[in-house]
Amino acid sequence: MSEPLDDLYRDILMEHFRYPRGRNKLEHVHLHNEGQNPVCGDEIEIALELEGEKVKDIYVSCMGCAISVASGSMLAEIIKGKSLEEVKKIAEVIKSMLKGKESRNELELGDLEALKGVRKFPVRIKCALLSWTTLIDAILAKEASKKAQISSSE
Amino acid sequence: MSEPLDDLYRDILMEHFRYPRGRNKLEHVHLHNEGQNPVCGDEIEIALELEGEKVKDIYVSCMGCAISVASGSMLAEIIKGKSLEEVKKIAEVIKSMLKGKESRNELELGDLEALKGVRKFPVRIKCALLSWTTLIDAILAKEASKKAQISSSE
Amino acid sequence: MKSTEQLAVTKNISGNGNGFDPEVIRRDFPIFKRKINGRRLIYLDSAATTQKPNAVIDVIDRYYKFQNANVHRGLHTLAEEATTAFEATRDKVAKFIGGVKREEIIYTRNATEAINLVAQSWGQANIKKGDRIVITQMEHHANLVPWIVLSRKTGAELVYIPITPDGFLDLKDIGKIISANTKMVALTQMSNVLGTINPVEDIIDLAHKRGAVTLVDGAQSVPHLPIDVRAMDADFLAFSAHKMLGPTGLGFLYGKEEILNNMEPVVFGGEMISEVKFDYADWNALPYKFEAGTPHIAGAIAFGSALDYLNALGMENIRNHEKGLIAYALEKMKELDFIKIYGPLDSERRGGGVSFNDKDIHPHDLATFLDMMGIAVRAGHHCAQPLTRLFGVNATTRASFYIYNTINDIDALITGLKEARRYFKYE
Amino acid sequence: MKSTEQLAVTKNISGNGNGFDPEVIRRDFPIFKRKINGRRLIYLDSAATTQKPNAVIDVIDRYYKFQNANVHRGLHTLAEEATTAFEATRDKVAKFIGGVKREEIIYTRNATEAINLVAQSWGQANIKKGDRIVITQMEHHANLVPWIVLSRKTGAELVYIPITPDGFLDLKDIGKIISANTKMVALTQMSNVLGTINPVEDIIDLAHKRGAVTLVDGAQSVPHLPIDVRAMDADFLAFSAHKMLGPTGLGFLYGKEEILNNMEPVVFGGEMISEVKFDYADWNALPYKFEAGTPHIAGAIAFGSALDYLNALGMENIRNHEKGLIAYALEKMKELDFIKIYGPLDSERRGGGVSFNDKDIHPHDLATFLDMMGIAVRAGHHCAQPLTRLFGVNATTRASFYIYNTINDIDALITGLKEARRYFKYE
Ligand SMILES: Cc1ncc(COP(=O)(O)O)c(C=O)c1O
Ligand SMILES: Cc1ncc(COP(=O)(O)O)c(C=O)c1O
Repeated sequence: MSEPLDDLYRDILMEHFRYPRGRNKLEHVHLHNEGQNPVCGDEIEIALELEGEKVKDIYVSCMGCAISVASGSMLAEIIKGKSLEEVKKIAEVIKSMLKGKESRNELELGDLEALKGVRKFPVRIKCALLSWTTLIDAILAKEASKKAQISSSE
Repeated sequence: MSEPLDDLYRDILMEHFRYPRGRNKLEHVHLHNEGQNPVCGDEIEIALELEGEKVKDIYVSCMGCAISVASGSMLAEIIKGKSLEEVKKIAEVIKSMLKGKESRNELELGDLEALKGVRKFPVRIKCALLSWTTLIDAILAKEASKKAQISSSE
Repeated sequence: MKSTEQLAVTKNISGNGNGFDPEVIRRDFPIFKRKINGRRLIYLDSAATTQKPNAVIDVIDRYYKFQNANVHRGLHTLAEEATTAFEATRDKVAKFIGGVKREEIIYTRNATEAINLVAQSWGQANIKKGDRIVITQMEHHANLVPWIVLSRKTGAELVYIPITPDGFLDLKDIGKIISANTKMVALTQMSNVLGTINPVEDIIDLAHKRGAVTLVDGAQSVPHLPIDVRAMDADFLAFSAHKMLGPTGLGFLYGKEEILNNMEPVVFGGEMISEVKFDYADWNALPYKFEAGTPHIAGAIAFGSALDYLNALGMENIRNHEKGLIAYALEKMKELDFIKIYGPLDSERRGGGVSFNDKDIHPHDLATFLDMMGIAVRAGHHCAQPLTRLFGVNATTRASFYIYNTINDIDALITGLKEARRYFKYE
Repeated sequence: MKSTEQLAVTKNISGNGNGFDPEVIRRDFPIFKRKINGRRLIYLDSAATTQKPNAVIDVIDRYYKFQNANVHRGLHTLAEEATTAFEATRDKVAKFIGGVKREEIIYTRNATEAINLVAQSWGQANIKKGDRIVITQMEHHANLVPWIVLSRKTGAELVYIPITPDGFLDLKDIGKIISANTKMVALTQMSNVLGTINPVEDIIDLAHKRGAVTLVDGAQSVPHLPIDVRAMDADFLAFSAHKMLGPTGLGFLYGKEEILNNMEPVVFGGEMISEVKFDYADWNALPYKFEAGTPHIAGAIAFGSALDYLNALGMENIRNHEKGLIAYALEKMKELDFIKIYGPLDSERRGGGVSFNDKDIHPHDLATFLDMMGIAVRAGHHCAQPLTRLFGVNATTRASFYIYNTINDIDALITGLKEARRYFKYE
């Protein structure tokens, strides 16, 4: 088929889609969120087990297309062992990458580079971002509730 | 000015506009109604004094354009002495005339023939009909209430 | 299906003796000159919105170029011409749906707004706690969410007519569902997901016996079937212009005069009033009571031309043409063992598009793949999320047809489905 | 006014050094090729709706011919192109009114619907018995009737800012009128009858001090003045596309994000939801929450082109051009002793159209007469019936201007007014 399509469905991406990482349930869940793509009804569930500020383990379950499933799988792979601050940074880089901005990329994106092909398919960007926005929303909510606790205990 | 305009503002019509008939208040009012043209806010008030089923006298007061004032004045002129049934018939004939239907005209329309020029100005038809619809509504309402009285006293 | 049968179907479609030839029709639609990703456009998304013929586009063009004016309140030539043309379409719509009164036709933005008008105006005034609203499990969000909200606001219960696994309404308990306390029965005449044509006459008949008022969502049926709303006896009928060759931004509510007369307007402003004082406002007569502000004049005038076009083709012919297409598409898809079809398999009892899924390829990926071949299909929940979930999925793929589609389009789709499996390495 | 002065005005208009030349602009508007009753068209009814340039008409044409698809829910190329173009106009609108967030721009049918959305959603939720709603005596029915209805429904009192005999808001009691219990202050930035430009910033400022929310009816101001809604600090701004070169069937509500986020939608259906179950529906994010069903896609895309056109001319230049026209028209009319002008005589403090009456000839008859000369003016209450009555009449005649009008048009009008008196034998 045509070139942009091959660029979208790169082998690495399809490999993640077929064998998604992070499908094992966690023992301890410290962060949990569910997400939806209202355009199509795709659904995702994400859970994190933390060790201090670091991601010890992650669970991602996505009912969706190849792009959203693969993106969720790549997420599971890359954030393991990272701090929540690092995770937020990676999410930012991926967002800019998908929106076509040249990222002054100091970060090692690994397989996530494969998402670049999505740029030529604007309607699919939401699919690629579903897992990331779901995760980031959860992190931000956690931070907000922590702040609220701190200020109320002051 | 152009021909259709002369046909609209015929001399007879302008004469009625300048010297409208039926401007004297009645002693006895047996039928009364007020009308409005929602497009422009023009207002009309009509009152009848009856003698049996016949129109003994009529009062017409119209705040409006030349067409509606003249039409009201012609109405005042023609219905004097006529029965309410005859009045309804004349109204029907005028409606068809204005809507461009050839009226198989057995009725003597007199000055009302001058309204024919309105046909070429569809937006002005409402002006020409304002007095007539206001009057007919009053007659129909009277008939309806009479019927209701009869059936309730049966 | 063998190639001889195939031929028969083709004949049935284009050779029905009424001069209905989609190949000729296509020439009236400039969009088919366009290439998509280097391929010829195969447009299978008419249930979302149809393409427009030159006859419609040209009217819009001419209107803005040489006639443009605001309607109703103007005395000058342009205003009068615009008003006459704008009102002429109302007459055509009244005739098109079976010969109703022009006062019974209300211009809205789309079918969605038409249904909302009823839920809001009629609903708020007539639905109370203890009442029942009945809809079906196959409603588009437009005929679902307004009733969820109304039932939440009023405390009335919302009860669904269920569907069978093969995509029909399950009518065995209908006598119980449409109970004595049912005040409104609202249902689609044709499902935008399953294609099912519902027996609206029977359901309306029962509803009326129980004293309920009825609304038919005609967004999918009015463009594709001959409609006689008087025979159907629906109290309300809603539909959109853009799904039947017309422009965007225009829809219709038909309502029985007596009911409309007793309803309060929901949008207030110019044109819908008869008199306004600083502390007082009185409403205009039908249909203007419900049409506040400057309407979509260009759209209405152009839609008159769309109706002329459909009338010239004949709605019976359109229905026959589409029945042939659907039958052919279902036959061809049934041969593909990796495709699951949702909805009735009998083309007599269905119209609209065909919803299906590849057992391995997600509808989004399939739609993207087909698009690269120039084939436009839709993937998602088609604004009928609860229905899609009933079938255990989040999304389906839908190919939907109209007057300009041909057997060739369906063949291209079938080829595309096969190639997708090769591309995604399932074959 | 002598002919030398006349020349100066002409210069002021077309020779402002910014290349603003109405004679050149006119060539972009095909309607001016049309003859009306054998005469060249002199269009003085832009306050009702403006004419459209080729740039706008061509975009509609192109859209329907080569791009047409439904937005948001489609994955195929046409759907994606349509969605991108549709959303691009939202960005342009956000920028045009002073650089607000795209989420704060909601597509509606017209200004009327935009105001009703606020009255219905925000109003029903926030206005109670004992509260006060403040509007002015110079409101269009669109910004009058919704508040009459809301006050009737809620029991809130509706209080009017009065006007002075020369057509300004009478602000001497404004501190009392906008009382501590005032919850909403809604007013027009420019009167469609009198042309008055109201000091909205000051009134908004006072309203905010009293804790009220403010709505500006920008139907007449946004097309004619440079607008910075952030500087103005209005909470809501409503306007219509068709009054500023755009298509019919499209309007806008700007609202501050925080307020919109706390408002419930009023129309329910597709696109405005994030999730629907049989007993549950949740709303989408801004702006989609308020945009149910298929929007006016073609209209929105074309309106982007209208904004480009206005931006290229420059809103400051447009204002200056119109100020010149109005000053000239007022001067010329003042010379006619049979003409009574309604509204301010200072062109610095007014825009829009000029309302007037011949002391003997009814506005309808005058409009019909002028139309025979090819001159399109409006006659009636201009959807501001209570205001018209304040001036002791049922109707006025209104000549309103836009970018394509020239001094010649006004001269033709003046000639027409004189000839009308001869025709109707008052001279
Ligand atoms: C001041 C004002 N507000 C509101 C409106 C209503 O605009 P629309 O009819 O486009 O909704 C108008 C236009 O007539 C107007 O002049
Ligand atoms: C069955 C049905 N009802 C209602 C609608 C809503 O139509 P619109 O978006 O034009 O309001 C649609 C279209 O998607 C539909 O298919």
